[in-house]
Amino acid sequence: MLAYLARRLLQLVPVLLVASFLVFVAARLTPQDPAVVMAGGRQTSTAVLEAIRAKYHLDESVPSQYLRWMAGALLGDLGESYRLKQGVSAMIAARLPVSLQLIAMSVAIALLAAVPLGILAALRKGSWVDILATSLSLAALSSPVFLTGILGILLFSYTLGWLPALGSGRNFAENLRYLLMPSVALALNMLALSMRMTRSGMIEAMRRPYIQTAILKGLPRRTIVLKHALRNALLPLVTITGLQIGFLLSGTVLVEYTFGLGGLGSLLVNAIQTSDYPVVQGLTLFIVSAFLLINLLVDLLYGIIDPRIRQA
Amino acid sequence: MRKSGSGRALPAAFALACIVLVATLSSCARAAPGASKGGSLSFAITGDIVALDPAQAYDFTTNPVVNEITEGLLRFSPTGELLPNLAEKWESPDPKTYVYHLRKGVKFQDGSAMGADDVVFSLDRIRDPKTASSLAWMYGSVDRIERTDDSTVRISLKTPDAMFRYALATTAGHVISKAYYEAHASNFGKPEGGLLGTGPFKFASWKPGSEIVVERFDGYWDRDKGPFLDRVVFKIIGEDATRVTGLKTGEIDATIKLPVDLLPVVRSIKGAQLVGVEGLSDDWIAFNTRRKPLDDPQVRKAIITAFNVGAVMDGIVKEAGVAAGNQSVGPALWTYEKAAWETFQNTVEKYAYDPARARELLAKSRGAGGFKAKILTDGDAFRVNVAQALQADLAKLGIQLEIEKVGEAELTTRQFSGKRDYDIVMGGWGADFPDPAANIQPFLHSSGMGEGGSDFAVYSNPKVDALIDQQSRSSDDKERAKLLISALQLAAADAPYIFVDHPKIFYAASEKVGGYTMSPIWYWDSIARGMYLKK
Amino acid sequence: MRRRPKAGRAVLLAASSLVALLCLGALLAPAIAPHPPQAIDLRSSFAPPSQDHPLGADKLGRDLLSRLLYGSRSTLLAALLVVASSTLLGTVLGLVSGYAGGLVDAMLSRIFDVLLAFPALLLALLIVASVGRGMANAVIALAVVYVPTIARLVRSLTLVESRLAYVEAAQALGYSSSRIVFVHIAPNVAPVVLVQSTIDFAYSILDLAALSFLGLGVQPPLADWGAMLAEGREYLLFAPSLAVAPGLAIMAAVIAFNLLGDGLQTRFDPGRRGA
Amino acid sequence: MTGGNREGAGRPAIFEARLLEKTFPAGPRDLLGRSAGRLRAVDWVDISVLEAGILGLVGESGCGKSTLARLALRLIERDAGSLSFRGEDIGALDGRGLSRLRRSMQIVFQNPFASFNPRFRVGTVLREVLRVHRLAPGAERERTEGMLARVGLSKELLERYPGELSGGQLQRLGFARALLVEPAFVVCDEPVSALDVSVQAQILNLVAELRESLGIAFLFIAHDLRVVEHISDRVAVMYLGRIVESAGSGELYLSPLHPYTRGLIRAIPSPAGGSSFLRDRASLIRGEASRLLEAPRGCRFRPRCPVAMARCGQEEPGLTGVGPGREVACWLHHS
Amino acid sequence: MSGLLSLRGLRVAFAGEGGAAMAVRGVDLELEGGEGLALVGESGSGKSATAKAILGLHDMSSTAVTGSVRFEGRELLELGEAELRSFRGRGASMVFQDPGTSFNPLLRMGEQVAEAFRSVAGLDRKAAREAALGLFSRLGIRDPVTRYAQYPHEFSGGMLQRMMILLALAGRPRLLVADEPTTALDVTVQAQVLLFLEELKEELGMAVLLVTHDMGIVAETSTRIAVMYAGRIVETGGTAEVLGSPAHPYTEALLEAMPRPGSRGTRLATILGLPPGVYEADSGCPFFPRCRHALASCMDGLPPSVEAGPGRKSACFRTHSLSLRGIA
Repeated sequence: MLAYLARRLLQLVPVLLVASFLVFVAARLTPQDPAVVMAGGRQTSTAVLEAIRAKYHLDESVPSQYLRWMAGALLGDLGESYRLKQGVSAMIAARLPVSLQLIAMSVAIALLAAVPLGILAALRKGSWVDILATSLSLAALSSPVFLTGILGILLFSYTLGWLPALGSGRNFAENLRYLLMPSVALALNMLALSMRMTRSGMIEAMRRPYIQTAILKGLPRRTIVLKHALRNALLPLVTITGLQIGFLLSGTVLVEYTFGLGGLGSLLVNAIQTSDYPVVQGLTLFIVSAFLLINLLVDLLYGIIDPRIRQA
Repeated sequence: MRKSGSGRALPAAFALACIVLVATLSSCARAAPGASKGGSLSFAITGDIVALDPAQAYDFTTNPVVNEITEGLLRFSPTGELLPNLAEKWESPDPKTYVYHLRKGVKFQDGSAMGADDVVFSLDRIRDPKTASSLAWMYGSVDRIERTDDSTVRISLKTPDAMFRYALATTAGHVISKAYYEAHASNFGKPEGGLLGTGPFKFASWKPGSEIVVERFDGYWDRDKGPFLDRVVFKIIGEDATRVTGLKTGEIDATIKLPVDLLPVVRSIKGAQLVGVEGLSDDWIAFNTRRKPLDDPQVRKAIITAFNVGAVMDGIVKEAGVAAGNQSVGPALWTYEKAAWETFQNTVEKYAYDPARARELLAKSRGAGGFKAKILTDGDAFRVNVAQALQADLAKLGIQLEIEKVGEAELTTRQFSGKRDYDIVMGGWGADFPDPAANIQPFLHSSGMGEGGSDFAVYSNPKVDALIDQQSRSSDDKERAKLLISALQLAAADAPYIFVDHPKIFYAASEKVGGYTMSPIWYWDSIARGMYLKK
Repeated sequence: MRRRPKAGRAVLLAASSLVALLCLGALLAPAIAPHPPQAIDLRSSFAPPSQDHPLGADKLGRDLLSRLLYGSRSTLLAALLVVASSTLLGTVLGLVSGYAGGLVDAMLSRIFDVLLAFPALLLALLIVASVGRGMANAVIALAVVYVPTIARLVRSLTLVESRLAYVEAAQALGYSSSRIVFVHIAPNVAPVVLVQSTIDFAYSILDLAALSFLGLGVQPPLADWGAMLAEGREYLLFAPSLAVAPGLAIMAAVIAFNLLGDGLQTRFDPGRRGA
Repeated sequence: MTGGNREGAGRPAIFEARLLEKTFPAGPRDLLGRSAGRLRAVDWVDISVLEAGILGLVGESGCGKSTLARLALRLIERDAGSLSFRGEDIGALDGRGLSRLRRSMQIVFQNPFASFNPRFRVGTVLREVLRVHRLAPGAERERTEGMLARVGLSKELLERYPGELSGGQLQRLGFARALLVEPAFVVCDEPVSALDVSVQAQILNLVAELRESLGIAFLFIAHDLRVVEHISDRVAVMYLGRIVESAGSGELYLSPLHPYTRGLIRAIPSPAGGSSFLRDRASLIRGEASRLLEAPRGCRFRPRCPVAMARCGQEEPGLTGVGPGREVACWLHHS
Repeated sequence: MSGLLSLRGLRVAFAGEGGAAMAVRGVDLELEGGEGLALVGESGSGKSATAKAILGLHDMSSTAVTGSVRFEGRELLELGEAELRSFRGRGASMVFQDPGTSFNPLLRMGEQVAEAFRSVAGLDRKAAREAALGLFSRLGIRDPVTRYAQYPHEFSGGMLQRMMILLALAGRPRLLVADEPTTALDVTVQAQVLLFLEELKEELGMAVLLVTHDMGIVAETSTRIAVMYAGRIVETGGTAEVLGSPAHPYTEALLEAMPRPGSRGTRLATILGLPPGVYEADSGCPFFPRCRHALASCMDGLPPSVEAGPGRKSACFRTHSLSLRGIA
């Protein structure tokens, strides 16, 4: 297991290196001149522009800038934001909690709703419960995050005044209320997909011979469903969860923007819109690393659930 | 100053008149009945601040925050006159020398006393290219800043500069504690390092992307004027609808910069107050006068004449601005020689909407028979809408106008890059100082053609350049007005720009907020100093 | 007892009709739209629904219904371009990678690994930010983003097919590799690819809308639904239909294609019917 | 056709494999993802098939029979050893040579349902063979119809899709497709194991008939000794990658030498009730074969062998001739 | 005659694409306590569906099971879920074809075995563990404690099938239904498993209904045989008698198609054509189109099952007029 983990981690290195290079080059392809953007726009003198370029090493060649950046990145220093003049690492650290809590709540909402619903729909295949759950999941799967977000604000905050429209709370408990609407908006897609996955996995699992063995043992239906079928049904769900978290990471971009949350997503949008390369680069590298690690964790989790994989 | 519709830079605007729209209640007097000391107020800003640093405070989100913490040597009156602040008085013995006498007993928020060393350090720091301050240009003509004694600072200029006097009332004139800066050299202005000044509120916390909190400074020197609130929380909310919703639900007590179409919504919120002030900004469209066929003034005039600005005012701008009459200097900026400016405004050729004349003009121009061109803009809804209106009008003339919508940063880069890679560009601009020249020199002087310059039309007319240079060296406002008007008259014949309107800026608050009157120059000054919450 | 298959056919029928309706709307837009989509009429700014403007008008007084109809053209066309190009490229790369194996497979797989290390929308965002905004670039970006997913899928299907006896038989009969890959294997992975690309169609509508929402999509005065939604969002509190109508249109289109994907899946993969 | 001695003494070999070896990576992987172990699927195998002869190859699942079939056709490449067809070294053939070889050697697979591209009509599949090899230009239709008749199928099937046919029909089609290029040697990889007994009989009859009328040689692989015995001239028994015994078909069945062969025969349930293992429990082979990652020390059958000796744990016995046309790899029979 | 199990007119139909797929079309079968009966047929003949119907294992949402299944006089088709649960494992139990999929791949083997003891035999957790470990030992598994914590894929197929058999017998059922229990196994392992089953049968005295397609296995294990064709039983009788002199043409054809010692070099008899499809309605004798003894009159309705000798029945119109070949 340890060797497996080490091997998987080792495999990430070239992927991350190439990805970091792509990100770096992509950021440099943009038509914006960071020095001009930083100067804020006004009869800026060439001297000031030159000073800005020197300060941020923009006058060096791209490869040397890349090496400088990577060297820093390895030590945890992702450079300094052009626009906000802060260390990118510190900015990420400061905004991470919001995004983490948002994603965690979304995952929790999605899975807590999806799994029971999926089981129910599978066990009552063809019933009105199934049809309703399947139809709702289709609608949820097809609703853009940003639409649900603004409709939520319009309905629950502006019209009904039930939920806060924006921002985050001062502590975890308060955040539960503040982040409810954003996380639901964010969770819908994952919920729908997970529900479908659970449902089809459950239907598939219930057809397996070992379920007949379990029936033969005279086990109560509850045990058959929860102990024997569910675990097998969850395997495909686990597989897509890594991918789903990728969707969530993308989704935070839209949700945080809509709900005025100071997380990584809104940071990224702002950075892209203002050509703040160091933030775009650093944050993308961070998200990619996080995404790869999450996928690795998901794979490990898969191994924990499925002994066949663990020992292969 | 570059003005952006979506929230980054300031529309610098100065008004003699402040048009006040009051939805329900607006309290101008301080310490009104029912006022109470203390409380926490949440104020929505549209984006995160750049830094807790006056050297970087040059936009609508950073300034309101920084202005609570640090202050300038001078401040502007609501009508644009210079008033004493940290400097008790000042004089200019000759056009190249300014002497400032500092107020005594002013303390920084850590209790240390403010002195001339702090002032010299603060101003020099902004001037230093290494600081890369967006405001450094304000000190472009400064030669030396020196301490004469512990309470006197003397500034010498290389050449006379008619507009230098205003700089010290802006964030470029804000004073920070030298000792504090040196103790926090590595993280000054960042969330960990913070900022220390003499202002009514002291920095408490900054959760990047979410909120910045400032708390009352009890040792504030001007104790009568404030501060009254315990705490101000600046919440960062990019989405306009979210902000207005917050105002309705009570999560937001006050905010600025509301889009025109949401104004009726704000008015419909029970107990909300809404104030709009006429800024001295311009929404402008610049022709690249080096690009064919736009290099022909006849073509430009044809376009202006074909453009139904009146319809744009009625349908798009609505109450959020006043018609510019195709001039960059609006009445609010006639801070001297008002009569002369008024006469000029009434007589100058404006190329008013006249489709028939437009067709004639075009037929006689190098663009006869129509052509294709591109207009560059960012995603700001107002600009996109205006561009589409222009597009529709020009289509009738046989000119195919393509809209190139780019990101805000790209628009900035291309506006200010030396390459001038556009046919027509649309943007916003606001004067930094209460002086007509602030909206003339940047647009028309050929020195702005290069990198970092703001001559968006790539307009070069030696006569215009000479007139502008001449007024800059003069300290006689009457003469300056004459020179500037002459320059504008010459330029009007070349029609390098369309000036659409002078936009307004709106402040909205819940009814319980009192103690603030929005002035046209609000962004160089503290908002929360006098604010209180009614019981 | 015959409920499931019938339900499957009903799903397919419903989905196809919905898709057909959408395409019809897009094709016939010039004939059925009450106004030209870009006709500005500032007097009708925010006009409520009326005889003249069945769904009302936007800020510039343009007819919402007409813009929706025309918007479906750019929305569907862009999604079609994304899906067509990514599917074509992804399928070819996946087939080659899966059948050739060895170094070719290893190299292509590593490239896919890198691209898949980015959350999809994030990569698209990054690409558009670097090559510039606009519909063409958004389409290219999303196509790039979708290629590795399809290629991976096709690769794994190809691996499965390659081990089937009919492929071995073709090898034993001395058929060329390209014949085996493109004549024999390709048609057998096609149904799964078709299902996937239908679902990708739904996703690309959403992703294009997201890019447009962030202002990176089509250029005015053209509007796809995403751009209309982004524009309408500013007027949400007093003219919600300007945002909600394109939003619902997006949803309807996405539902239609998702449903079509489900229906096709059931049809091509009877073993998993009902699942 | 008589059941007499058709072991074909004097007939030349059409196909020979010598010291054939194939391993696959298996077992735990190291940091770089390389597998430490190698599964020895085919381990120094010698076989030869005589002209117009049928060599039966029998063995339990995982013993390497199918790998051997694919090695013979060069559908996968061997690690070591030599292959020859009518004396020509086919191990070294290039693409062109291989293409020529594939008109002489063909294969029929185990699963008839996977043997045909489900997207193509039967006629298309068959005509494609002719077209690719430029056989019978212009007369493709006649040729395919003729071939269908030969394998006992109606020409109406040409317009059908494989999915519409039964397993037996498909397996006949498999033969038809293989025979279109007029091969001299056909490898049958468990062609009847997926079929019901009534259909199995049809295929066995077909193979016998094809050998008889066309003189085609077969390598007939199966796990069912009764089937192999019925169809083959000679039988080779494979155990964990190695041939452990080979002999004339009847001879092997009557007097098996290797303990594995003996156990295999004893384990066959007999409908005639003759040699019931239930009455002779002692002769049963115990345990199950487990895949070999490393070359074993001693005989690979030793763990299950009822008569293992000390020597069996030390050295692995090689295949040794013990009589005319008989070879066995067991220390019991080494003199 | 106090039969253990009695099937009467059993029909099983699945919801299929073309409507109801009739897998079992009226099966009558008797089984005595302690008896070994083999149910033989080719794929698709309905033998497995019949076996599953006895244990009530069909998915009732997509399957219709009608007729009568009486076990010790109780009608099983009328049992409720709870009653069925207590019947399974104690009254009758079942072993499936593929031991590799009969166990839950994600649960430890020991736990799965112990679970059966807890549920069927009513043991507590500790006793169930002991019982499971005992079962491991009985199977000759070395180091049972370690193996207890292993997963199904770490066991060989033969071992799994033997475990499955023991597990099925945990509640001492009177009937064990074994559905092709050795088809997925190698022939040497098959012999071991069949032997194991035989020993248990002797030890416990239960009846075994063995479903298989292999006449050899039938001969080795069962005293009685029932031959199925197209959803019906066409012939029943003592194994030796039926194999020695079949009464139904289908049985005869089946036997003649088998390669056997001495058949080398001869043509095997074949059965031409295909059995009727599951959607096809009955018209005449279902074996009629493939039967080499068929007469035109065989098309007149379904042949009834008639006495064909002592303890023998055959569903052929010509039962008494034919003399068929068997294998000695």
